[in-house]
Amino acid sequence: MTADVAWASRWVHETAQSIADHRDELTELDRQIGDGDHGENMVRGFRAVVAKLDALEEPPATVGEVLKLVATTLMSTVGGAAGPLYGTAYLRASKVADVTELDGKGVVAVLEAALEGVQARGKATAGEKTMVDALVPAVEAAVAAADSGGDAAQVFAAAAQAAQQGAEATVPLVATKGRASYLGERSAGHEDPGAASTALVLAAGVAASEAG
Amino acid sequence: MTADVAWASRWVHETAQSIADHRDELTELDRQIGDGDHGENMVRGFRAVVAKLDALEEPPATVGEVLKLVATTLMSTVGGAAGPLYGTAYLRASKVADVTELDGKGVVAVLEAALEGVQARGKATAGEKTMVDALVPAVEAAVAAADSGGDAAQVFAAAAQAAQQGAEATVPLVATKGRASYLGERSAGHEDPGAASTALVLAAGVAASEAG
Amino acid sequence: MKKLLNDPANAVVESVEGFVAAHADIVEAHDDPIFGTRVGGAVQGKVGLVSGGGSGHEPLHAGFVGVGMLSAAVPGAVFTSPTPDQITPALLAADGGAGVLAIVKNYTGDVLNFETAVELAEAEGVEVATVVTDDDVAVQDSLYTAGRRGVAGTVCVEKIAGAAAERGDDLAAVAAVASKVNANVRTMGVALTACTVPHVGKPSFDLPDDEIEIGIGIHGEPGRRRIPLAPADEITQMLLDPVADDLGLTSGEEVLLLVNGMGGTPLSELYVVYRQARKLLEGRGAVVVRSLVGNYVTSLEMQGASVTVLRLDAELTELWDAPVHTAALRW
Amino acid sequence: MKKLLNDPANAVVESVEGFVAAHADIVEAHDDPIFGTRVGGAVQGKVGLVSGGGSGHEPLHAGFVGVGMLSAAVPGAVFTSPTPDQITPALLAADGGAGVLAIVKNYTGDVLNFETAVELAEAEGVEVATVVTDDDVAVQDSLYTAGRRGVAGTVCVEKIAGAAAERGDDLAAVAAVASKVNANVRTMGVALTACTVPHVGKPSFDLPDDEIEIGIGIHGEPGRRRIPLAPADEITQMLLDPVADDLGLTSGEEVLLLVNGMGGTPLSELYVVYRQARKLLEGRGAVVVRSLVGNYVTSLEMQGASVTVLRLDAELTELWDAPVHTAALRW
Ligand SMILES: Nc1ncnc2c1ncn2[C@@H]1O[C@H](COP(=O)(O)OP(=O)(O)O)[C@@H](O)[C@H]1O
Ligand SMILES: Nc1ncnc2c1ncn2[C@@H]1O[C@H](COP(=O)(O)OP(=O)(O)O)[C@@H](O)[C@H]1O
Ligand SMILES: [Mg+2]
Ligand SMILES: [Mg+2]
Ligand SMILES: [Mg+2]
Ligand SMILES: [Mg+2]
Repeated sequence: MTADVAWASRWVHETAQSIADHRDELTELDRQIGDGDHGENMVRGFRAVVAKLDALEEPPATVGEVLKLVATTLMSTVGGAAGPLYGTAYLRASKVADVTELDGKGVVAVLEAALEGVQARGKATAGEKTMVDALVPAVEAAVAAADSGGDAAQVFAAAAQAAQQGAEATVPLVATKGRASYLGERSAGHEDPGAASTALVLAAGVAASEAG
Repeated sequence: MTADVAWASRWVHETAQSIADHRDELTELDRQIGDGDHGENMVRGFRAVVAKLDALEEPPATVGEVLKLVATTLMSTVGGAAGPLYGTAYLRASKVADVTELDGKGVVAVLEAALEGVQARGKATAGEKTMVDALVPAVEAAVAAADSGGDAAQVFAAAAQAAQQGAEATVPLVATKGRASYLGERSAGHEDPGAASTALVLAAGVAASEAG
Repeated sequence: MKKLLNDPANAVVESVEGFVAAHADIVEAHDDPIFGTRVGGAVQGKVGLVSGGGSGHEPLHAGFVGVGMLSAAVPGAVFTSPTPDQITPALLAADGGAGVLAIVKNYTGDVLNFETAVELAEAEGVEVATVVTDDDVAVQDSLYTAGRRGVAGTVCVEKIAGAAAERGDDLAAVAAVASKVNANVRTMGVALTACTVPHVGKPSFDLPDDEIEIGIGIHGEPGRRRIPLAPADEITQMLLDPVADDLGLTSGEEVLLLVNGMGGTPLSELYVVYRQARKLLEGRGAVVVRSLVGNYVTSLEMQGASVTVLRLDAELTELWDAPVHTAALRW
Repeated sequence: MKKLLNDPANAVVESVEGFVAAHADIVEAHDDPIFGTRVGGAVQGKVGLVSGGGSGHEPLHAGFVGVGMLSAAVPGAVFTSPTPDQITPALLAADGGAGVLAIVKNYTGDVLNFETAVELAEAEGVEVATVVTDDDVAVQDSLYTAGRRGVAGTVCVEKIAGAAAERGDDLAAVAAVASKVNANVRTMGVALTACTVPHVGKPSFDLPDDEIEIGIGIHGEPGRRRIPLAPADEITQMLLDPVADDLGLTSGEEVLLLVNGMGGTPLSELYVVYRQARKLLEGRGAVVVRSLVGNYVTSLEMQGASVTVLRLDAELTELWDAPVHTAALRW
């Protein structure tokens, strides 16, 4: 299958649901090495996104329009570090998704743009214990899946799985970006909340494909 | 035996020791129905009294001189309700003790003066859950003991025992004077800290006789 | 017990030392016996104001020493009234020849110790008037109690009487305005947590995680009753209603609304209480024309708040607005 | 969790409502998006100052809006930076034609959201300069971290830059003085207890009864290290020494000493810390010429304190002394 506008819209709904379901988990991760607001921030943001999406008079014409709505809504409702980072990720992604549906390569482009956006704003590289550590392996896996001819759903599924592994792999890392970096060595031993939420976001895209 | 100046001095030392030994107990009583400072207040006061007494160049000539030293020192070091009340009690007592030793009637006079002093300042009557509830039975018992020919030590012992019973009898009372009165009905079920310390003060006088 | 203290026995002295060092432009300390006076000493020809009481209520009282408010403050041990040998020299130091007003919160200990001190000061030839504050409506009837406690309303008495002294009122007039404020101010408080007196080392009462104490004083005493934790708006109503009822507020009256923190409650929560207290007052037709929100009369690190309403008239409002320059109140 | 709140989701809005009602003579609120500005709007021809950040640090920042300090403040959710759609209109509202200085505490979230907001405001034709405060010496090396955090020293930056704007400095000059303050101010903090974010409902970290966190930020984060509870004088030394060392204080230098409470610590304890911090500074030959003690940059109800030292010169002292009229700072 391909990832069309209806899929993008389902992706948003699935994300909102998954984030809400994992609110306390994300908050707890952030309480351990941050300031305990990541769950609430993301729930507030995606609740607003869903409200905006559902209130649209006309359905979005392109995947990019959906992603842009997510971008601007997250930017204006999330705050904190996650707001601008996710906002920029979706904004950059929206710019390479001015299509009615994404194929495998299209998914790769979207994920690459998202990663670039996060890195442009946050200046983090892999291994600094941030959401970048979920996105980098996601992009790599997506590229590999697309190269071997995967369709959008397959590419996305590969990315989501890699993101989940990437998030888990943040546990032993010592943070050098974001709020967890203030803890120095004490940040090791905990999963990064932003990487965890990134994995949830991508997993929601897979659920959206399966539901499609 | 009679209660002479040396006894009065021993009484002060015994009191200071006993109050220090019961500091936490008095504090705990005051924590229950007051503000938790009675133990500390009394310890501070009697520590100062002992220091002053021990620093005297010449030993006091009369029982009254000892009691007056206690009075002025408590007034200037205890604060709270207990400071002026005990201070006045000792001050009034000192005025009827301008002698080198007290007999049984002399002890009665001292206790009566102390009670009058507390009541003059604090306006409490028996049954209001204050130190008056230790002093009133103490005076009654002292009178009875003196009437039946008791010597100073016997009269004091009778008073001390009655004070102890009087203090214990404050447990069921609802306070209508002092800080405990703010609790209304909730003040019932706890012993009054001032009555408890009064019982200790009188018991220390008995110990002083026995040590004499 | 977790506190930023050294030996608890030195807590008051060390805190006063820090206070005086930080505010040397406003207050100077006298030690042995310990009390604080306005820098520059008594103002000749003006009535002096002296207050005092147990420590643990900071910024009360030393934080209110300065131009337009107190001339001197006398700190006792934590939650323990100071002694006459501290209070008397403070009364003498505050006298600029026009007499001194002693402002005493209504507690047996404070009243008795001030009584003696005033007698001694009068014996030295200083004219002293005393006003006893008793604004706490949680304590209803002096037949059954030591009478209402003086709590946060005391700040209003000190500010307004201080302004009257500053404008040159004589002792009788300053005492009269202090009494007028006291007659028109009412307070009620709530505790979410107890507080720990340093030398006691454990909380003043044991309160389960889901219960609060309504009708507390300012010495870590338990309140009149214990109730389940409730939303701020409901708690505020439990405080405001008895205050407004007891004041007999009628529609159109102008008031000052003071939401006072007990020491450990963040400012943001005090404003939530203020918001609802103001709404309730407005619902009764009262007009909130002056406000004060913050930690003014505290109980160490207790979490909780009190709501104070002062009925204003033109004179009281003018005196409230008069300049004040103290460590804790300044305009 | 025991707080004077209604629905945690409304905590910030209700608190701001109360704040604005209590200080209607100083601040007015804009809602949707929410921010606060000085009553009367931007002053024509003068540089505007805007700050903001997560809520939970009250009185920062709204308490510092007023003549001589901020023109506008932007509150985020608790411990969460506000969003550009709040910040941009605040920047626009603060512009009186002479440009706006944005004062941003150094946290990834605050920096990023302000960045976007500033871009948007500039696109509307407003000139904006940004100063990022980073006074927290607990965070040492930006190679290994997101860089030093902006903490209590931010108050010094806001006060002094506000005074520079008030006297008519142009945007470059106001930004330069803000940077100068930031370059000369250092802070370090300690937590005795954690704090509880309302929507989280449990403490930000678990701390045994006999341990404290040294080197905390202002968001309920744990500190750099956990140590056994110690006397105040020792704790104060652990805070003051790195601050003074990092500043490179030399003998004879004049400083401002700020002892800031984290929200739940009583004033009396802050003065105990002040006393020792001042002694230690004097031991190093520094001269404490200005002081501030109280709750200015808090972490909800956290018990603890931070020690801030600002190296002064004639200009900074004069600007510090200049009149200020805000809800939380006034002289
Ligand atoms: N510089 C950065 N680059 C990439 N991601 C970052 C950066 N800084 C923080 N993050 C991510 O943001 C997450 C925290 O988000 P959130 O808790 O919502 O914001 P805040 O830290 O402002 O409270 C971190 O777990 C991390 O994944
Ligand atoms: N009016 C009074 N008359 C007699 N005794 C009183 C009166 N008020 C208080 N007391 C006594 O004082 C005791 C409390 O003393 P203390 O705790 O030292 O002072 P405070 O109540 O000021 O903290 C009470 O337990 C009671 O016995
Ligand atoms: Mg966070
Ligand atoms: Mg007591
Ligand atoms: Mg007491
Ligand atoms: Mg945050």
